[in-house]
Amino acid sequence: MFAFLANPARFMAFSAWAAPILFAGALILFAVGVPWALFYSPPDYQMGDTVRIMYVHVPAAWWSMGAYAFMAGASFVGLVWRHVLADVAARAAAPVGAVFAAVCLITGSLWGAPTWGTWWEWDGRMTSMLVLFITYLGYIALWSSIEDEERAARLAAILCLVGAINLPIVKFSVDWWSTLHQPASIMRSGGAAINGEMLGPLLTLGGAYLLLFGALTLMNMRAAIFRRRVESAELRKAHA
Amino acid sequence: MNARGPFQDKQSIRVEALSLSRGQRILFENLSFAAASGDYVEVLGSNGSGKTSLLRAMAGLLRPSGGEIAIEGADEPSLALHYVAHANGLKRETSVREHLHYWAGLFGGSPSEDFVAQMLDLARVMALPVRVLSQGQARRLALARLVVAPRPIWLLDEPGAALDDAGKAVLNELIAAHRANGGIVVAAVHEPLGPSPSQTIRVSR
Amino acid sequence: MNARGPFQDKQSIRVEALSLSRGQRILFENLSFAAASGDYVEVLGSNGSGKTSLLRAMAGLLRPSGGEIAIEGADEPSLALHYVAHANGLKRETSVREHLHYWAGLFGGSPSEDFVAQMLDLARVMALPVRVLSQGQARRLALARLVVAPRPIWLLDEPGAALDDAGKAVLNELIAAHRANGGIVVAAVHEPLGPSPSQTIRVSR
Amino acid sequence: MNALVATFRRELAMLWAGGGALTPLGYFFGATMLVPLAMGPDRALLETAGPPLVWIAAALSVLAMLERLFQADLEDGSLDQMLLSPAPLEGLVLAKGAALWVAIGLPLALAGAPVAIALQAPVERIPLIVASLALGTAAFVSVGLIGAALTASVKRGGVLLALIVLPLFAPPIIFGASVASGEDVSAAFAILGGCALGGLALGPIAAAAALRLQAE
Amino acid sequence: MNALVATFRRELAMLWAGGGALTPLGYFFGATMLVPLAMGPDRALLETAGPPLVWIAAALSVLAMLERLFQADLEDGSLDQMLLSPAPLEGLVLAKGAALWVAIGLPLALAGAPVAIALQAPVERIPLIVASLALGTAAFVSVGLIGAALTASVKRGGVLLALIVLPLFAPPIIFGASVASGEDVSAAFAILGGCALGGLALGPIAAAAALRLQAE
Ligand code: HEM
Ligand SMILES: Nc1ncnc2c1ncn2[C@@H]1O[C@H](COP(=O)(O)OP(=O)(O)OP(=O)(O)O)[C@@H](O)[C@H]1O
Ligand SMILES: Nc1ncnc2c1ncn2[C@@H]1O[C@H](COP(=O)(O)OP(=O)(O)OP(=O)(O)O)[C@@H](O)[C@H]1O
Ligand SMILES: [Mg+2]
Ligand SMILES: [Mg+2]
Repeated sequence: MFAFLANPARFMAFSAWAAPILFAGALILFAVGVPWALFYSPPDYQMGDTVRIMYVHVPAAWWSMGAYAFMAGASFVGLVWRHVLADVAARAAAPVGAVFAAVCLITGSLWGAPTWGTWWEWDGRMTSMLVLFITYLGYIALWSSIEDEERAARLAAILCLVGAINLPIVKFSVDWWSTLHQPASIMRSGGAAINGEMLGPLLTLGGAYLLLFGALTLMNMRAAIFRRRVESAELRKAHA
Repeated sequence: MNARGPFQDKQSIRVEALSLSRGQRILFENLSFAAASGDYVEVLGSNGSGKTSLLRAMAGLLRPSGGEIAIEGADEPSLALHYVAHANGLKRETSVREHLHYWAGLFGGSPSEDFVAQMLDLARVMALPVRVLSQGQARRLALARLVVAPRPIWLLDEPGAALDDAGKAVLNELIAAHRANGGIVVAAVHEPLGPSPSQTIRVSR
Repeated sequence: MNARGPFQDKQSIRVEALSLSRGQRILFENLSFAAASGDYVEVLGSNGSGKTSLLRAMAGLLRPSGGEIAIEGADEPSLALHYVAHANGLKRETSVREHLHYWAGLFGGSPSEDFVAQMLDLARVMALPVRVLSQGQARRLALARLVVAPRPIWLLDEPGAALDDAGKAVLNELIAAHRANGGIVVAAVHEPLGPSPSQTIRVSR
Repeated sequence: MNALVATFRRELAMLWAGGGALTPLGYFFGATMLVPLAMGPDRALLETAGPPLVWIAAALSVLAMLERLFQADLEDGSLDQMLLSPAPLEGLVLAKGAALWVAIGLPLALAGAPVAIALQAPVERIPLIVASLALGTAAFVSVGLIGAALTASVKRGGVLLALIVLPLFAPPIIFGASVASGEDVSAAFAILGGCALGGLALGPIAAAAALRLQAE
Repeated sequence: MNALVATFRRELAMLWAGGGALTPLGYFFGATMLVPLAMGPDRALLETAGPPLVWIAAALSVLAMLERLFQADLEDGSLDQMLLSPAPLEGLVLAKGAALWVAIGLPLALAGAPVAIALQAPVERIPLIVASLALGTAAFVSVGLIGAALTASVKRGGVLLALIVLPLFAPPIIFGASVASGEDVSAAFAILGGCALGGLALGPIAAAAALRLQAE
C-alpha cells in the first residue's frame, strides 16, 4: 500500500477520490453520532448534561495524539528513506492535529468550569496536553521559517521525532500522577470501563474525527503537491 | 620546512555531469572535469555564476541536483580536503594563536605557530583577537589552515581576496609547494592567481 | 541618467599631519594630503598598514590621535560623504529591494531600482534575501548606496573586492561619472582600479 | 523624517519575517507555562503568586529580543551607515525601539490576557493588566535600548545586558505587578506611565551616545 | 579525540572571556531578584512560591546562552570547518555542550545556593537543590543543543528556539522544582538523572543531524 502510494502521480490519482470519500464518511458518522450523543445518550449521574462535552473532548484528545504519532511515523520514513510524500504528509497533518489539540484544551477547560469549578488547573494531563499543543506550534513555526522545502522537511522531522517523547507522557500522565483528571477508562488494558450507552456515540464520533483527520490531511497534501507543481511549471517557463 | 607531508601521485578528482541548483534556480548543468596529483584548476565565472556553489558541492557541503563528484586517493575520506571559503570561519573574540591551536586539534595537525607567524606575517598580531585584525590579516589567518593540517586537496574560494602583493606571493608559493608535493589545488578566482593553471573551468549556464 | 546631482567645483578634503593608532599601536604619523573636486585618490599600503583606519577616520568614525581632517564644500556636513567599508552593511534576511528602499530613506535619495538592477546587474536577485546572494552580488549591492543617494565625497575600501570584470568596469564608470560631476573619490586598493589616480597615498609607518 | 520611517519599516519587517510575533509570544507563553509547572498545581498559591509573574515573563521576553538589536548592526557594518545618515542617531534608535515595541511589546500585552487567566488572575482585572503591560513593555524597550547599546560590542553580550538592564526593569515590574495583583491601581498606572515617558526621553539619547562610541 | 578537546577548550575560553560566568550568573540573579519584587515582600508566600522559581531562572539562563551557539558558527563559516573535520560532528557538538555546561550550568548550580536562600528555601535543603540543579542544567543543555541546531539558520531564532525547547525543558523543571520544595526527593532525582542521560544520548545525535542540514 505504502509503496504503491509512494509515487506522487499515483498518490494524486488515489487521493482525488479517497479524500472526498473519507470526508463523506466523516459527515455520515457525524450525522449519526452528534444527535446520538446530544439526545439519545444518558446524562451522567454526577455531571448531568455537561457530560456531553465528552463527545467532543475525548475524540479530539485521542486524535491529537494520533495525529502526532502519524506525523512521527511519516517523519521517520521521510528521514530514513528520504521520501518526499512522507514529508508532505507529516506537514499536512500538523495543523489538523494542532486544531484537535486546541479543541481538546478548550472543551476541557469549558468542561472544567462546571465540574471542577476551574477553567484551568495544572495537573499532569492538562499540562502535558498543553505541552503537546506547544510542540505542534513549534513544529509548524519551524516549517514556516525555513524557505528551502527539503531542508525544512528534514529539520522538522528531527523535531517531530524528538517531540514524540511527549506522547507517552500525555497518555500515561494520569496513571503516573494521581490528579484531577480521570484516568483512561476506554483505551486501557482490561477492556472498556464505561457505560455502554455512552460508549456507542463516543466511538462513533471517534470514528468521525478519524475520517475527518484523514480527509483534511489528504486535502492538505494535495494542496502542497499542487503548489509544488505550479512552482516547477513556472520555473520551466522562466527557463524556457 | 613546513608541516605538509608529501602526497603520493594518487590523488584525483572526478566531476561528472554535475548539475547544481540553488533555490529554484539552475546554476549549471552537465559540468565535467577531472584533476590529478599536481594539478592546479582555476574556476572562472561571473558574479553569481556558481563558482562558490561548485566548491561547496565538491567539499560535500551542498548536495548536487545531478551528476557525481568522486574524490580519491586520500587515506580516509574525511582527511581529503581543505576548503577556504569567502567567510573566513574566524571568531571575533578569539586570538590568532588560539585559532591555530584549535585547528590543529580539529583537523589533526600541528599549530605551526612560527611558520605561520613568519610566512604569513602574522607575528605581530599573534595574541590579538580577530576583531581587531585588518581584512587582509584575517584572510591570511584563514589560509593558515592549509599549513596547520596537511590535506591533499585544497578548495580555495578567492583565496587572494584582500591580500596585498606580499600576501599573494606567499599564497603562490604555498600552492607551488603543494603541487610539488603531489597535492591538487582548485581555486575560484576573478583574476588569475599567478601559477599557470593546468586547466581552466568556466562556470555558466 | 542616474540619481547623482552635479556637484559644483567646491569640494575639498584636507588631511593635515594626521596620526592614527589602534590599540597600543601607532599606525602612521604625520600624514598630509589634500584633494579637490574631480580628484581620485588611491590609498595603497600593505595588509594591516592602516588604509581602513584612515578611511574610517575621514568618515568621522575613528578618532585620530593627532592632526586634522577637514572636509569642505558640502551643503551640510552630514551630507558630505559615502563610506563603503569592507563589511557590506547588509542584513542577511532583508531583500535587495528592501535595502535600496531603506537606504533611500536613511540617506535621503531615491531607491533607483531600475538603474541599480541594470547597471549593477542585480535584476534577477532583486527580491532575494541577502543571505543567498553570491559574494560579488552582495558587494554590488553595497556599492548601490553610491547611486541611491548623491554625496560629493566617496570613501571606498577595496570597492572592487569580489567583483568580476563586468562589475569592475561598472565601478570604474561610476567613479568616472562622479568625478565628472565634481565629486571626489578616495579608494583604498591593493591593485589599481583602472582610472588613473590624481594622487597616490602610501600608508605606512 | 524619512530616515526614521524607513528605519521603523525595515526593522518591523525584520522582526515580523519568518514566524513574526508568533515566536516571542511563544517565549512568553512558554516562560509562564513553566511557572505552574515549577510551583505545582496548588491553586491558592498560584492565585497570589501567579499574576505578578506575568510581568517577569514579559520582561524576559523583551530582554531576549534586545541582545542582538545593535550587536548585529555593529558586526555587519550597518551601524556605520546609521552613523553616516543625516538623520540624528537618537531618532534612528527611537525608530528601532518603536518597531520593537510594535512587533513585540504590543502583542505581549495582548497575550497577557490569556496568560494572566492561566495564572489565575480574576477575569475582571484582565483589561487593566493588558493596558499596564502595554505601558510596561514600552518602558522595558526604551530602557533596554540603553543596555543593548552599551553591550553591542561585547561578546555574548546578552547576559551582561541582562545584568545591566534588569535593575532598570525593576520599577515597572514592581508597579506593574501591583496592578496585576489588584492593589493600588491608579498610583501604579501613574508610575508606569512615568517610567515609560522617562525611558522614552532618556533611552534613545543615552543609547545613541553609547553607540557613537561603539564604532571604532 | 584531540578535536573534541580542542573544541571544548576553545568553547570554554569563548564563554569565559570577558566577564565569563559572571554574566549568566547576573542573568540568573537578576531574574530571581525580580521575583520578590514582583510578588511583594510577603514572606510566607515567598517561602512556598519562591524555591521552585530558581528552576525557571536556571532554565531561562541556559536558554539565553543557546541562541547563538550554532547560529554564530553558521554565519561566520566555522560550521563548514566543523563539518570538514575528521572528528564526528556528534562529538564536536557534545564538546560544545560540555563546555556550555561547565561554563554556565555548574556555576548556575552553585549560584542556586544563595538564590534559593534569598527565595526563602530552608538551609538544610540547599545541598539537594545544588545537586539537582547540576543534573537539571545538564538536561537543559543537552536537550537545548537540539533546539539550537534546528534554529541555527532562522532569523531571530532565539524565540523560535524557546518555543521548541521549553516543552522539552518541562520534565526536568517539574521534578527539579519538587526537589526545591522538598517533596519526593529520591524519585525526582532518579527522573532528573534520566532526563540528563536521555538528553546526553539523544541531544548530540539529533543536533548533529540538524546541523548537517544547515550548511547549504
Ligand atoms: C483543558 C483541560 C483538559 C485536558 C487538556 C484534557 C485532556 C484529555 C486527554 C489528553 C484525554 C485522552 C485520554 C486518553 O485517551 O488516554 C482526555 C480524556 C478524557 N477527559 Fe479530559 N482533559 C481536560 C479536561 C477534562 C475535564 C474537565 C473532564 C471532565 C470532568 C475531562 C474528562 C475526560 C474524560 C471522561 C476522558 C476520557 C477518558 C478515557 O476514557 O480515556 N477532561 N482528556
Ligand atoms: N534560494 C535561492 N534562490 C534563488 N537563487 C539563489 C538562491 N540561493 C542562491 N541563489 C543564487 O545562486 C547563485 C550562487 O552563486 P555562487 O555564490 O555560487 O556564485 P559565485 O560564482 O561564487 O559568485 P561570486 O563571484 O559573486 O562569488 C547566485 O546567483 C545566487 O543569487
Ligand atoms: N586593539 C589593537 N591593538 C593592536 N593593534 C590593533 C588593534 N586594533 C587594530 N590593530 C591593528 O591596526 C591595524 C589596522 O589596520 P587597518 O584595518 O586599517 O589595515 P588595512 O591597511 O586596511 O589592511 P588591509 O589591507 O588588510 O585591509 C592592523 O594591523 C591591526 O592589527
Ligand atoms: Mg563566490
Ligand atoms: Mg582594510
